[in-house]
Amino acid sequence: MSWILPPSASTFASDIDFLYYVILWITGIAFVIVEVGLVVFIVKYRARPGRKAEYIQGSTKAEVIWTAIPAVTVVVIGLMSGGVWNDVKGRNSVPAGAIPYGVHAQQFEWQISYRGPDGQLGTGDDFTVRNQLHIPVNQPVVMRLTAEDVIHSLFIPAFRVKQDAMPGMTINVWFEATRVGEFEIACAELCGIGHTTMGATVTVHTADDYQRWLADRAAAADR
Amino acid sequence: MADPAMMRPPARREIGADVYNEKLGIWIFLGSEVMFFTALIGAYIIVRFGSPEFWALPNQILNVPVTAINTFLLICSSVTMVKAFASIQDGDQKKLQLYMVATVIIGAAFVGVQAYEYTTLVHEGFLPSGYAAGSHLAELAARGELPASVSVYGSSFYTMTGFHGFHVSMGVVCMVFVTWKAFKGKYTKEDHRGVEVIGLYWHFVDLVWIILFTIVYLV
Amino acid sequence: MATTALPLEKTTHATHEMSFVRKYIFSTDHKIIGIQFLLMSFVFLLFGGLMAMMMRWQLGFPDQPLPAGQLLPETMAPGGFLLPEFYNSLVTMHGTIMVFFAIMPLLVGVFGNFLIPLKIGAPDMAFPRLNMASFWIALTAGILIMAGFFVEGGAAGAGWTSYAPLSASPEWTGVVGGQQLWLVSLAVVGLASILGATNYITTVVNMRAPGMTWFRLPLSIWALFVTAILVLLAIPILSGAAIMLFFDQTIGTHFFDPTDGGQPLMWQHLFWYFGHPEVYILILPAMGFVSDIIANASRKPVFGYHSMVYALISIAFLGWIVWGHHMFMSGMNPTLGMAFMMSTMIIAVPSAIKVFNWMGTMWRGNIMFHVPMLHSVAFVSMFVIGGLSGVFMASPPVDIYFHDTYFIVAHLHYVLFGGSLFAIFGAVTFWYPKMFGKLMNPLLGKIHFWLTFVFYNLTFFPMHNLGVGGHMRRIYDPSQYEFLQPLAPLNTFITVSALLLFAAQIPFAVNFIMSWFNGEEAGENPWNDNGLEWIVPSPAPHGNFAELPIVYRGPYEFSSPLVEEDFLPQTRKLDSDTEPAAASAAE
Amino acid sequence: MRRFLVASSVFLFLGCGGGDGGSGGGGGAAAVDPLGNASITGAISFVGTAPANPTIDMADEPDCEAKFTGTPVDPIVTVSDGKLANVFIRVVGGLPGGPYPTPSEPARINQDGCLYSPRVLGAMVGQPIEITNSDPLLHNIKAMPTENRPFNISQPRAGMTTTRRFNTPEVVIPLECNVHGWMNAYVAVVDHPYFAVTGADGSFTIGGLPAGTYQVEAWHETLGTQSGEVTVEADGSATLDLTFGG
Repeated sequence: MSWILPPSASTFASDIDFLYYVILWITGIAFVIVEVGLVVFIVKYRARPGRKAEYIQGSTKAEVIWTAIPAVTVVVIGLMSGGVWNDVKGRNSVPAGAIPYGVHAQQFEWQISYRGPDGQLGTGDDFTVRNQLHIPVNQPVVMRLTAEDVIHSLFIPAFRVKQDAMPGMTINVWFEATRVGEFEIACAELCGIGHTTMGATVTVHTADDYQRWLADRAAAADR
Repeated sequence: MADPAMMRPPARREIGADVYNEKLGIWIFLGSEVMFFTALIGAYIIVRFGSPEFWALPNQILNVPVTAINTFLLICSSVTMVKAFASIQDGDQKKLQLYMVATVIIGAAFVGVQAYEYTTLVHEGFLPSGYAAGSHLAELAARGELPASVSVYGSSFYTMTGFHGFHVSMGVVCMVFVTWKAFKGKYTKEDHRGVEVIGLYWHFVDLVWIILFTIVYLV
Repeated sequence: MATTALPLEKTTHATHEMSFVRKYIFSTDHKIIGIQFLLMSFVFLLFGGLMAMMMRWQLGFPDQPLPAGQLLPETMAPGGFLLPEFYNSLVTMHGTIMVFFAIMPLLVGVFGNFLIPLKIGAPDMAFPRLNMASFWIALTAGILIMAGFFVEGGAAGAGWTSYAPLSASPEWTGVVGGQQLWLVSLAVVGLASILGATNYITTVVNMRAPGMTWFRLPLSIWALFVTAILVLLAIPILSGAAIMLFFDQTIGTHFFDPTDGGQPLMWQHLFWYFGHPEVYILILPAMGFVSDIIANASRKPVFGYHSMVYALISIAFLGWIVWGHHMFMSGMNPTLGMAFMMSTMIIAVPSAIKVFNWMGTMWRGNIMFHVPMLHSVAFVSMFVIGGLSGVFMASPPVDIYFHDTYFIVAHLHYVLFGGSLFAIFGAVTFWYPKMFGKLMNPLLGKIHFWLTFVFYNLTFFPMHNLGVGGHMRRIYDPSQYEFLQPLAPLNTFITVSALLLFAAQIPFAVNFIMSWFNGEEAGENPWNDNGLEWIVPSPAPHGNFAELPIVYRGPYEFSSPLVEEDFLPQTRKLDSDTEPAAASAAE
Repeated sequence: MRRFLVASSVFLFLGCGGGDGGSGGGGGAAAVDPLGNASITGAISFVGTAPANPTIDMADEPDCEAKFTGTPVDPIVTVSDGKLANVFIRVVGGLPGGPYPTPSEPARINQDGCLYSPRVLGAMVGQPIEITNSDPLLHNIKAMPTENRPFNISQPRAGMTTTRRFNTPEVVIPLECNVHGWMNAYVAVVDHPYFAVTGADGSFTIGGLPAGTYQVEAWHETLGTQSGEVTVEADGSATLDLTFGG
């Protein structure tokens, strides 16, 4: 029964988490005010014999106040959200120099393509690994997300990454991992019978380990 | 049936719309129809802008002159419908019958021409799924004289015109009923709600066709 | 009651010598049709609930066979273990059944039919036969959609949202006829809804009794009227989309097929362009009923009646420009996402106004806690949770994490169950006397309320926490993921609560049936309410009003200083009242 | 696809109830009465260099990987000592007219170690095809026929079996698992019992034939088809060797 988000491991995760906690506090306070108010009213104004309710039609002043407060609050939340949104998903948010990977979703696998020795994605020397994404730490990476058959959704909880893979579209998803380790990838959009099994792992390496892994894999692909 | 009050809003009620229930009802229902065709036309616009290479030029596959004549027919039927309504407003039963029959015939003719158009197009190889394999049009496409695929073009064309045709057919069926009642003398100068209601529907269907003809055949 | 006796207009209800079939089966009486919708919806509510129980069992006890699951055929649950394809069908059908065949007919079909003519002082709907057709068409659609379970490949399995291309080809789901039945059924039930909405709007506009001006309409009627407009304009969008998808499946069109020029994202736009107004279709009538009941129980006028009406209307307008917030992760242009975020934030405001106004209504009241009021207070407190949890998803960056997780499942159930269904229980209890002439048993009612309230919260509140843990929705087996394994005990807890919540509905069912036969006689006005429905006998007779009711005031004149009693019926003429113009209008 | 769509059209749903795609037809025929006692035997050879089979990365499925000693290989072209396995051989001409009784004994295919076993399965029209999952994880089985009704079903647990039938002859119907994209199998459905699949040694036997001259066709998933003609005496045996590759 935790309201704490699981540990994060990407650069923008803290911004998203901060926004979440801001909203959690605001809505939490609103929740307490309303529910406590309800309970107080229930107790205080419960029917008692011989008493008559006060004949009140309304109060413009009160209504203006409780229209304005929520309105201002949601607009503030909106403005805060807008900035983070633009940084994470905006059209020009992908950092220059991010390492590209091809992530091709299909029922019910993630086919992840890596650049070959020529340093270009989408050329003949690329190699593809099923359900395994290996990336270097502290280095922006960008997934060129595509789908083979139906809509899938690339969900990496620890990185606070989620993006639908839409057949017929290529969508760029960028992030920068901040911790070395293994993290899970899940499919978040119902994609058929095997939806539940459509998981994968992302392994975050140190820069050296990453180069070593890449060389091993490239060699294996050559064989 | 001949109660003159029937052409007015229900008596001793708060004034809402200053029309009788059936007329208000058909206006409301047509609001729903507008949204239905909005969905179809909206989908057409999205698909067409998304995949313009699937569209042939207006005259390449569709027979625009024949459909233009058909459009003219449908407009004529709106005119006869207006005439029918005007006749019964004057209490002229004979003219009402005459114009209702004319509207039914022209409406049915429209559906007939559309059926003929569909048959011809299918015969040439234009299907809701695109070209029929091995058809005349598929050969033209293979020679590069037509778009390589017209799949979504076919899909939009048949869905939009088909649903309009369905509406016209339903209208004709209802009008046959109204005409039958007209021959039995059920409509009077004082109460001719059925004629007015079917007329409103008919003009709506006509209007939709003019929009569809423009965007499907001419653009 | 000093009303001027006026003859009623001619109605078809003049004769009471109708056969049983004409009177109760193919009835054109709005009250009978309302009750027909009520019984139909309860059956579908049961179906939908059973589907939810099966899903919960799979999530809570994945290693144990479903009790009595052996009774299900091999294609659904061999050995009592649910198959993933059957689970997907359950996910899909639970959502669809609950939205289109339980909540929507309960709110709109039942109470729209039952309340509108009674509350506005009309003898029946404007088009009684259309009304009857609407019910039978809806029932046909319900049978069609359930038939999906009995055809090869099983029922539709692409989610209640049926995103293309998953839903567009049997190749992707293994579902063959079920998806097509689903689409046909939605188009058919859409027709029923459109006919119903046409009827409601015409009736409210044209059939109001003399003196029942727009701003004397009860909020329940305002809500139903606004809802009818939303139904009228939103449902045809779904019908159009469903027909296109049906053609994609059957005659080979390519609207949603990305490999041949189609646009899968278009389905989402069409679906949610319908779908967000639909969300308000599912809550606005509930807000209306609750407004009526809270005012009645607090013995006070509704606080800020006019702003309540304007809030309804503004929700109805804003509801059309927020659909994109369902699609933040869909690949839609992120700039568009910003626009949808702002409109979504704004639409929270009228909902907030309504909540505060309900509280204002209770403030300084003299609150009776009859069973309808218990449900209404629960509605307000649960709707608040559902509304506040919506703010998380409305913020696109936070939605990155919460999209398609159990957080959204919790959110939507707080609105649809905590909101709509509590209001429905309240409304059924409140208007039961007028439907059947008997009161529902208050003790059973309270038992049902408290059990439901407790287990409802134990079921759905922890789903927020599942969502915070990242638990995806619509997954068959969360144990596949390591990060979800710590949540397994919570899943089991939710399942147990859900089973108890299901069992807690038994007192309601017993109460509903027993009271029908043995309930206490209700009398005309058991709740001392002001509405027009309470001046006629219970159950309300054919044709409703023996004489034309004339309305002198709004519906919420409780504890008025003008009279001794704490209520003042809309038709009671005080010396200071003048006859409305329409009452004396020429024949 | 068209057949699929037409057959599944909503208006027909009443006519096609039942889970497993139709009746067994002649289900009572326990033992097939042979028309004769002649047989065709032979071996399928492969000449030249066999293309290398790809290895499978099963790192994600430890339960399957554990069933292999070395690196799992996708057995697309399996050649040992010049003999080719997984070739489907059937008589295509010269048979007396049917119909032939349908065996009630099922043809079996197993999912074991995230591979299909056998990779190529022959079955008669209407014969039950029993699909088993021996892995403790979810497989889905997607059949993609063109003449028969497709299906896409799942088996989430070890030991599950599902029985299906195909009612129209079709050589061949691909099966695949989408959870494990490498998993492919082929079911060949014919309307007579005169067919065989080569074993690891490339050999096959088609028995129970009456005397006659028969056209025989051999099919392999990547190498195409080869055909031959052979004459057998009553109660005799004839040899037919075919060669792929080169």
